[in-house]
Amino acid sequence: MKYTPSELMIVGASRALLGSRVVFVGVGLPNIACNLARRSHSPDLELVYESGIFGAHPARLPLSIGDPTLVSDATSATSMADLFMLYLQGGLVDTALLGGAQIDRFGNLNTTVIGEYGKPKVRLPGSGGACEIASNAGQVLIIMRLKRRAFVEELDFVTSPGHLDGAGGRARLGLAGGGPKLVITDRALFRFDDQSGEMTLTEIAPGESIASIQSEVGWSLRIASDVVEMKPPDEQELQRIRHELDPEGLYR
Amino acid sequence: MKYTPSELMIVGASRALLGSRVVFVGVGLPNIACNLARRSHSPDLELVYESGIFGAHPARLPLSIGDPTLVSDATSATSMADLFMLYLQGGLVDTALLGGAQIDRFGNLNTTVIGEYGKPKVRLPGSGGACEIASNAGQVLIIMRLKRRAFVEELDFVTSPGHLDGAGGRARLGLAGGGPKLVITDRALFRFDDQSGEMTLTEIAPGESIASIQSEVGWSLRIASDVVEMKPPDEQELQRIRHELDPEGLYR
Amino acid sequence: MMAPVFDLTQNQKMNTTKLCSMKEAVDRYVADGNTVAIEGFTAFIGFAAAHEIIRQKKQDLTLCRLTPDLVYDQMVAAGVAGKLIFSYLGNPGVGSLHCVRRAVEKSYPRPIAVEEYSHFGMVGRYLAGASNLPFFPLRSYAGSDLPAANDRIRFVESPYGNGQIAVVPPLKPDVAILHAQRADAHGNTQLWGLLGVQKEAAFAAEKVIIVVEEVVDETTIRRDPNRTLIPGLIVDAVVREPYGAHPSYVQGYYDRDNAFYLAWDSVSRDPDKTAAWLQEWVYDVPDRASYLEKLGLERLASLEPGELIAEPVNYGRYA
Amino acid sequence: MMAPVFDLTQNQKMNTTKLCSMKEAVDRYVADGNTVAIEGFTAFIGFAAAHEIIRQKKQDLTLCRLTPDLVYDQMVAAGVAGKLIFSYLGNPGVGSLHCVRRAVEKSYPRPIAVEEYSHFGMVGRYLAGASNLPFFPLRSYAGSDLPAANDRIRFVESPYGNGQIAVVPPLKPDVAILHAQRADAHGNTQLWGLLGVQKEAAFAAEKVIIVVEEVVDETTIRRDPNRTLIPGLIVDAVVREPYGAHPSYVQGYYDRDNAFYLAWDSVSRDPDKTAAWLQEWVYDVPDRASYLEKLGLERLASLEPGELIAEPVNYGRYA
Repeated sequence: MKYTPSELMIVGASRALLGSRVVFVGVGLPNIACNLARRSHSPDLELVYESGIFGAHPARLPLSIGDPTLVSDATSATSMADLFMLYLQGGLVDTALLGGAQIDRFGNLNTTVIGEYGKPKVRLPGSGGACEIASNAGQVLIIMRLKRRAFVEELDFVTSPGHLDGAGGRARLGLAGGGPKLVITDRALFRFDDQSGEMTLTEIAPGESIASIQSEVGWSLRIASDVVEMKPPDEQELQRIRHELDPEGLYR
Repeated sequence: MKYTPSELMIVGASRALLGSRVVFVGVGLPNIACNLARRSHSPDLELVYESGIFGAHPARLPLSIGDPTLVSDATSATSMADLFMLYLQGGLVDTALLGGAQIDRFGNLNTTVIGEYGKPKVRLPGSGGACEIASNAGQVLIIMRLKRRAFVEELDFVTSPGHLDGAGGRARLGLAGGGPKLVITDRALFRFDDQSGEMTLTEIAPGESIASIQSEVGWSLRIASDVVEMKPPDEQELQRIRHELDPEGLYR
Repeated sequence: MMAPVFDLTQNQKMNTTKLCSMKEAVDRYVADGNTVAIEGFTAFIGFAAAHEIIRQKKQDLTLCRLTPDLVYDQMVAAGVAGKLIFSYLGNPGVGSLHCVRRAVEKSYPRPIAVEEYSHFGMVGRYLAGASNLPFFPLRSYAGSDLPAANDRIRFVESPYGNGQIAVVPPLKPDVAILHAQRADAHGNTQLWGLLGVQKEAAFAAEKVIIVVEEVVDETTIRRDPNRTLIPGLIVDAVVREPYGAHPSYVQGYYDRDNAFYLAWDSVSRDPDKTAAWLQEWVYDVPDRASYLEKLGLERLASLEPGELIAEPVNYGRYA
Repeated sequence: MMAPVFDLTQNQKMNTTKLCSMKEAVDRYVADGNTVAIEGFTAFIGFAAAHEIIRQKKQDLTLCRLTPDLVYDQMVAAGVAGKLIFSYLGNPGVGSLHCVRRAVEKSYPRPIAVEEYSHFGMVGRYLAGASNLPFFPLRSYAGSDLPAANDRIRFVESPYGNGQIAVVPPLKPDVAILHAQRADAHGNTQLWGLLGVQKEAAFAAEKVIIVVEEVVDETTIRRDPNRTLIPGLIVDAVVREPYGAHPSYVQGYYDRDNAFYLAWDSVSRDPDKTAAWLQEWVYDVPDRASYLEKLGLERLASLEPGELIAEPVNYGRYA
């Protein structure tokens, strides 16, 4: 069955959620990925939204992280203070999904600005909850399209800490969470090496080569000894995305 | 009409609440005083209880500060965190009523221990909310029976700050509230002198003399130039106490 | 549950209380140069108040919000703001806030200063402001460039030998404007759904304007005291303004008008279209009732949710 | 609203979940030497759990509570506690806690250590524990002797040049035992009335035992998500124990048994009478159902409040 690059990312993220209990969800692709995981391998996965929701059971595809369908039928709806203090900072979120406009080899993310901070070429949205999510979640899964202008040697601005300057960087600053674990893109999948904290190419999409991936990355890429092919979406996953989760095709 | 020493104190405290908008209430005499004030000169007085109640409308005399009658029909019931942070520390409580086992000339209060802290002769209840109430309320009205063992030269333990070592002491430590304003007893009433921060005898109960009051106070008392007689409870006040607020006579 | 849309008589009957029109509330409590917080996270966003502020041509406001959203995009486009204090500058689920970007990137229609935190940092600022703390501590910012971009984000050493922690300073807006489902005439306010920072912003602000779908009796409020998040004690004005949060939403009353959020993207990309929109939907309508009339009953009806009544609870009578 | 008193079949039907008996919950989750928080400010006090802990003869517990109240007076008299962490040591509205005083003043039946704060300090300790903060700041203690008596109360200089502020360290009990009106079998818990520090203590603790008047379906919980203060996510055991908070109270279910609080004063003044009371009402009854049977239906009926149902709210269906 044919699939789009977005569907490959959604399915990759959904599968990476196997074993997670509580996931901090963003809008868009991450939202579809989390709901797909709930409907396939992880029915007990609890969805947390920074808008103050724990245990969402949305009756429709939420169009924002504050959609009213996330409130109705949720297990709990709290103030944002409680959400950030008790749930996130309290260490109850084991997995978070994040994205960004720029990422570096250690999984640090920029969602603030392209160009100089005081004289921006492009003003991006900023942190939102990303900085504290990246600091406190048990692990972070990053979802981004692979593009040379996004995978850069040096970020214009570090919004959210990944592995900082490499393995051990987070421990030195006392960050509570484990940091980035995976980068899921439309053309390849990367894991972070435990020794160096560096992004490592481990899977490539059908039709890609190590060279085609390297050409979209702004630094000399660390490559696993056993790069394998990304497993494409199966039919059931595609059916669920197309017929249940995003019937209007907003995110494909 | 005859009245008891407790009734004199209740009425004294009630009258002192004239002009207050939000009062932090303790159990017992303070509670009756506040409810008396609401039923006489201050119908809009808002009663705050450290148990998390703002705007109590008790249908019966509450037997504790956590009585369920304080919840039902209240304007708001919050967590204790919100009560202490937003209401008290936030500066919304203009008047608080406190008592103690010992008081000194500057209105510092001991509710912790008689004797040494590590080897107590009498172990008292401790602070409860008193330390932060004394620190943050706009003004503090102290209600205590006049007894030599309570009005002491030096406290065994400072639980709650009054004017500390005299006027200016609170400002030096950055305390937000104004500190003690009045001490209402069953035999006399004291105000705190603005210049020295010292307790000053200003009113005595019918039948008392300056000497009879001094004999119950453990230091050489500051005395106002115009000591007057405490105005006794009027008939309406006594009726309200006896028939509405404390029909069983628990606090008389 | 739904109150009639265009009936404002309830306000007029109770004008010895804090009840007033939006025009009066903004005129009395929002001054040029003020720091203003119109809060509400996706829900409860006070568009009616924002439009009235634009109509009254307030100047040099410092606008605080976690998510400036379309409400501040419109205010920035109208030139009422001199500064933004925020944590996420986007059209949620859609893309950029083009008017804010024009102001930041190109100083159009006027330059705008920015003071930027993360969401948790903004929450902490309101909490510190609301509770008279000199700072609020949070586990964030270590390893981020945000403290370098904003020197009000600092660090303190724990006196228990367990490391450093980031802190943010109190935020105490001059005025907070907060939408909710219901309040009584004294301003005792109940809301449900996404609580956001409504309570914290209210307690942090010097003046509070409450905007509600329904004004109810005090007895209604007092039948569920745990639901009263904002006491009348801190409220200056109560404005009954049904649909006052459109195109955002009010839980149980109306849905988010997602079509509006999508449409704003193309309107706001073009300064001329933006100006025309402001003319047509803000300057040329005297108040929210007229805005709703222009919007049409059909559009409003399309936003009506089904009914889902909360499970009852018994507080008990203790007499 | 009131569930039948002696019917425990509901527990037995749902034992594939977190539901268990009090005996099982205490046996599994309370170990000798643990730091235990049985919270509830005047309301929701977990006497049933305390009595089971006494029956199981746990040792050397560190007991945390703002107000040790009769519940810890009884536990101290029974000799299960080695330390108290608290802020107000009284029989509310009556007088002293005589058993605690005997332990503190005369080391009877065994010496007891005390670690003492104010209410706000205890609240701050739970808040720091619940939110993984190294400390919690509060405006208190300046000018008091409490910091001299307890060196865990410290001061931090604000990095904004606005003075010093007191701080308290996190409190993270090994076990919190919290009573509420209702929960589902997963432990999603709703309470109303005096919220106290129930939520904060639950989030601060490693293990959480929830004790409820009624076990309800998950759908009941999800019809009012704002009322869910404790999520099942942090709950280890759910015990259905009607009247489990007697002689304290549960809002809407039963009143405080003030006669008991008054009577305890004379019982607790005398060590022999105290021992006899513990024998009769704790050791000699196997569980709470037997305690209630012994107490009698008439006594329980006298505590029943009138009905006061909260004003309904509509969350709306958004499908």
